[in-house]
Amino acid sequence: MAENVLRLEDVTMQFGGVVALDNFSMEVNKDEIVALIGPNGAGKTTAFNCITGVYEPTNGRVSLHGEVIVENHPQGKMKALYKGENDGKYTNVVSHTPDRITYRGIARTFQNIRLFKALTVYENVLIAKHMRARQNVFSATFRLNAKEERRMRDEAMALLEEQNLVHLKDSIASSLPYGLQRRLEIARALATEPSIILLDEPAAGMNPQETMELTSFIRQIREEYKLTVFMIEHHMDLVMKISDRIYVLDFGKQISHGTPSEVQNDQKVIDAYLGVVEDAED
Amino acid sequence: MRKFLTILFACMLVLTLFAGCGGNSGNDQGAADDGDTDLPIVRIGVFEPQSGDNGAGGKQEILGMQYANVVTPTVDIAGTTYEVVLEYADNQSANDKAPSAAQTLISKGCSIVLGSYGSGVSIAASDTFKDAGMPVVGVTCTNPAVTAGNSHYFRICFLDPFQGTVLANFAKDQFKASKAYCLAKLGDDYSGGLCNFFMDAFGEANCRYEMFPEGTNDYSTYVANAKAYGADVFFSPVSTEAAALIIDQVASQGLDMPILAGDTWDSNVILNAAKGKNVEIFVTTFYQEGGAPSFDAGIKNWINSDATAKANNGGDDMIAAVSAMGYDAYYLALEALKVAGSTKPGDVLAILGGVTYDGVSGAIAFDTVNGDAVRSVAFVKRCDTSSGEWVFIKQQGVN
Amino acid sequence: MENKRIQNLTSVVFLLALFALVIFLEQVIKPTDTMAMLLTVTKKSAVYALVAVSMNLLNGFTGLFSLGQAGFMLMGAYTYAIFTIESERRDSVYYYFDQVVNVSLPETLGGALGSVGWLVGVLLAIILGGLVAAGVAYLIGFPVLRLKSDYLAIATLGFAEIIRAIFQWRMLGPVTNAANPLKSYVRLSDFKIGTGDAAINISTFVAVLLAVVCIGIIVMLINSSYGRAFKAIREDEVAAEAMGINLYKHKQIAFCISSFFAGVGGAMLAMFANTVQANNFKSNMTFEILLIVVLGGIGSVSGSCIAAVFFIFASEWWLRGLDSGRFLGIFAPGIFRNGFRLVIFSVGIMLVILFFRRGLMGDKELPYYVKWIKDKLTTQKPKAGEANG
Amino acid sequence: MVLFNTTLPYLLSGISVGGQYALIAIGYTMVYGILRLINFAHADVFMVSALCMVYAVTTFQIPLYIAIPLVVALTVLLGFAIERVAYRPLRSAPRMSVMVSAIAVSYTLQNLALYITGGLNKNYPSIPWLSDSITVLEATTKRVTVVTPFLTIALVVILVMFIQRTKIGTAMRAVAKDFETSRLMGIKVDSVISMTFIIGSFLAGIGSMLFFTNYPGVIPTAGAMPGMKAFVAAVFGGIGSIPGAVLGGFVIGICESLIKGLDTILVNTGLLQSPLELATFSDAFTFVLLILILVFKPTGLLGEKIADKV
Repeated sequence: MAENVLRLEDVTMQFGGVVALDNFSMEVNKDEIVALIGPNGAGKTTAFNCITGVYEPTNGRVSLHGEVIVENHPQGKMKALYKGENDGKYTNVVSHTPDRITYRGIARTFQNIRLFKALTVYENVLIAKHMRARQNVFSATFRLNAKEERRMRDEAMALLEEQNLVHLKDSIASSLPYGLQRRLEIARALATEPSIILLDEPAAGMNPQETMELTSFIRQIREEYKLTVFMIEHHMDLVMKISDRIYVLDFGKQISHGTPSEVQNDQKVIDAYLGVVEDAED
Repeated sequence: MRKFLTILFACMLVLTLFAGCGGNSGNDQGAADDGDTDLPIVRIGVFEPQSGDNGAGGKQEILGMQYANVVTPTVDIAGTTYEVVLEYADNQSANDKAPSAAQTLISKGCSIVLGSYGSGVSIAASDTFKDAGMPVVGVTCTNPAVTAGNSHYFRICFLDPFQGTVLANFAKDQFKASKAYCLAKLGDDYSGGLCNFFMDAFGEANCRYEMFPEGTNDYSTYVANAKAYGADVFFSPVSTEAAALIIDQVASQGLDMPILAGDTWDSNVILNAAKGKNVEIFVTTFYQEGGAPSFDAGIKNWINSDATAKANNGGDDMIAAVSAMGYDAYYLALEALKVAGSTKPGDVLAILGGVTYDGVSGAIAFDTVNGDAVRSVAFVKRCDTSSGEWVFIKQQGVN
Repeated sequence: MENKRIQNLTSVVFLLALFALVIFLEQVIKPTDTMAMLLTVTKKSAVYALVAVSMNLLNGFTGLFSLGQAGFMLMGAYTYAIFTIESERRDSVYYYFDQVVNVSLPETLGGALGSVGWLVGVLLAIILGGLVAAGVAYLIGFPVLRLKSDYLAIATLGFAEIIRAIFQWRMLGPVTNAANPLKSYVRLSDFKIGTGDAAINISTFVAVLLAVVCIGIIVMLINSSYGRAFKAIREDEVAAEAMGINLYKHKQIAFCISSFFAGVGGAMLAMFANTVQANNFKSNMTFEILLIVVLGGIGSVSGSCIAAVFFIFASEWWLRGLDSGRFLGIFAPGIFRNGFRLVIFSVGIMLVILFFRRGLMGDKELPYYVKWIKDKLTTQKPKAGEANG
Repeated sequence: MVLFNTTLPYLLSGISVGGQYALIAIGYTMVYGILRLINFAHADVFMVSALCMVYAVTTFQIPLYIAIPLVVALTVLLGFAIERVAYRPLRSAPRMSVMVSAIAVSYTLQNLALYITGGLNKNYPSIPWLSDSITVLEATTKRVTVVTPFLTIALVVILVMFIQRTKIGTAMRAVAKDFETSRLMGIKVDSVISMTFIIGSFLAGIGSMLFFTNYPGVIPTAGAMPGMKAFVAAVFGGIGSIPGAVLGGFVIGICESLIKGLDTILVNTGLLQSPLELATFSDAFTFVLLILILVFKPTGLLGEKIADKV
């Protein structure tokens, strides 16, 4: 059994009376590429947000390398409103701001690319290095630890080189073509030195050629950076090609799980995607 | 485009710098480029607020100087007849703007400076004048701190401790008052200081002191406080803007006690506000209208003939005490120039302490300690609300 | 890397030239000269430049819309003044109260160490002013920094008003002298080398030097890793957080540092204005500074400095003629009467904002434009070169 | 009973002041609701309106029954013009630029008023009936003090009905909810915004009349403080919500008035030996309230929650 990197247990996210993610459990093992798929509004990004600390789940637990990073149970007003299961199973409250979770080794990208638009490509990557720099405001301002600053710059440069972005180093991020912006966002996430990377629809808006490149790119970062990859994706070609395992969500609930071929042949998945019941739009 | 404009701005910066020094340096020669005659020029600086909290009062003070300048536009200094030019610098009633306003006057080559209306700006600008060796005559800045501990700042008005005591005595003598309600403006050293001195003389235990913040419109709560305290007099030596509102609200709430105030209230703004209302207002002041009939008639004539002057006086020809003070200050400055026999600020400063002048507000002489005016009485006036005029009540001293 | 070194070297040379010019002018110009105005407005510009840059650090670089500047300046000014008032004149300053603070840092240290001690005392008082402002900012930060954009703006504006009211409270009179002015403390004009008539006046130089040093520190901060983190927060808070930047901590740092320098600016303003009175630190002061920041360009340090110089020079010097009847040789007392200067000035600002909406410099710095002019120069007519003087 | 008797005059004066704030606050809340802009110039529109009245009646000798509608019309025109000149060109500019533009407009109006009036206090003409003194509950006051709260509430009811029932009102609500989508739906966003400014300025015109009848001194900065408080009232009540603005206005007015009288109340009821001069904090307390509400209920008392989407 491979080492377990990320584990979700009974994670439920409820906004008022709406259950966006319902009792979702899953795990991602070391060096795996795991995909999370499902129709629009199925709760995929909500799951990401629960993991990365953007949302505090209503109930459930998230652990990283066996250590609990998020845990919650219905409290206050939610107690009466709670519609999910496993109420009472979790009693601790553990929560971290997104930056703490990034610090622990979860990096992410966003569905609708969130670069630091007005800054240069180089600065974008350099900013991600800030978190692990061993300096305080005072020493940083007065350059008391020039070695540290140089190390950050060198590492950022190295990363740009690896991602073939060096020639664009001084370009403004928002001026890059779409595909390169995606790549920069991933490079930036890598700069936080994560153990697992969460990619939110990395292929969205890409043409087949770019998607092809992305496929090899994702494989490549897994190899080169010894990373575990967990991604949300709509492009079935891509998903089926590179995923080791796939989780399928619909209306916040997990409806299927398994290897690409297992999922592909699951009737529930086919129903959900073909919209036999009804279309879920957000 | 932006870049182009940036360069344009940079050019302007450089150009204006040179234009500024080139243009003004011509004035230094004393060439009569801005006078009406070919006479050499002597400049008197007018350091007064023309905007901000004390803008209205400052303008009325300037009126006196302008009128005096109209009456006596020249002065003989050491055998030469000079044309007198008033140079203005608006200190905006703000302490942080005062030093540069003061520097403007110094740079314009003034021989002596008059002002200001309020004490705060005078204190703030004092050191700028001091560094340049410029003699300054305070007109209505009544705070002791203006002249204390320096040798270049003089003044022709009485001081807050004097005025506060006078008012306290008046309250006790006239109304047999045992309790007083004092209302000052927060952050205003004039009203705050005067209230303090009033309370010192009246007995702090028998006073309720409150302050309203700037921009207050509703004074009804303060009136209610005064009533609830059971005060016999309502002491509120605040600026005229606030005064107008206070009078209105006192009248509509039916406050049964006289209102006392200091020299700032000796203004037509108060008369206009109080006219036809059921209020009793008493003020102490430097000058009694009717005390110098020819001055009264002359300045009224001038104000009526000059639209700008009339506007600055609030639209009518009622003479404010500060205008009379401005008038006297101007003549005092001329007297000093004559005695000095020179237009150099340093020469004027050397003799200023000994200069005396018999003005419309009384005889003016400086004491030797701080250069404050020697004044022993103040005039007390009452507002006649039916005719909208001041009525002289008595002269009141400290004893 | 080489480029950077040249740039740094140019800046240093430029600054040294500036200092030399200031010292030179200060010796040449006598207080009664026409050009003495230049020194006065230069001093005030130095103060405003520093305060504007400190506001830009927050509004322009961190994206926190704060309007508390006047309040922090007030605290700096008061702290500085209280700790430098000459002990023998304390009684005349605290006329109505029994003062509780009886320490004059420059005097105490000056007594022990001579003029060096005096200087250290003054510096300590200035830094103390900054620290008090930063300390209060730290406390205010807890509730306020969680607010977004406009709400943050009005909350900080509100705090500045609250601070002003507290300093004017008569119950605190023994410390703050309530609403009455503080004076008789160490002022800019006390900075002289030598005594008597032979003394060399260095007051303008001191003001400029202080401002340059402080702005220099802010620039170093902006160019450091923390500065980049601030910019990240400005660009996208969610993404910044995902990059491991603790929003609250970094906002707090920016807020405190900005307030520190606002406090130092306040102390300098006190040194310039000779008196300190809470009444002068109204929201209008904050708005003036905000206008400077926007005119100069949000996110441009050199823009703020240049705009501050323009703002102060124009409002306090060049346009004065508009108030007193004569401007650029035109004599029209009917129109050019008092108040006209402010009208023209505000209309001018209005026009700049409408037609020049990213400000003078956008978010670029001076070297960018110098380079741009150089490029133009090599390719086009050489005339534009004069603009650089 | 002592408490009630001493407190009553302050409550009454608070309600009156609150009514004035409420009328100005509506202008702020409507503009903010739609443009997300703190219209700093609103308070100065209020002041200019009062100045127009002064000049119309005293300088031009226009009879009151013509002057009143004329001044209201001028006020509306001014509000409309400000939006056209200073805000519309900046619609796509960053928020801070627009806000600074608003500050600059405010600055310009104040300086213009200073230039024209010379900074002197202008006495507001007294409007018969409204200016008369009357006695309520043994307290003497002007009739306008009593009329204001009722008039405010009446105007607000009409306004709310206008927004709920009419087509343009519906358009306003739509624009406030989602600017871009409304545009796509074919709503003429610009004219809706103009309409907002017209209504806001109209209310400012009426408010100015009531306010300055009560406090008849007009100076160039006369609008600044009431404007600031009215804005705080708008935020307090929940920005964008008209009933909220009114509620906020009354709360701020009453609190302010009570703080001013707090010393007297406390001393008279024996809770305090000597006064603490708490009146110093009457303005500051307004901001304390503001900060408290922003921290504990950032959307204000009656405001709607706006979610942040990641």
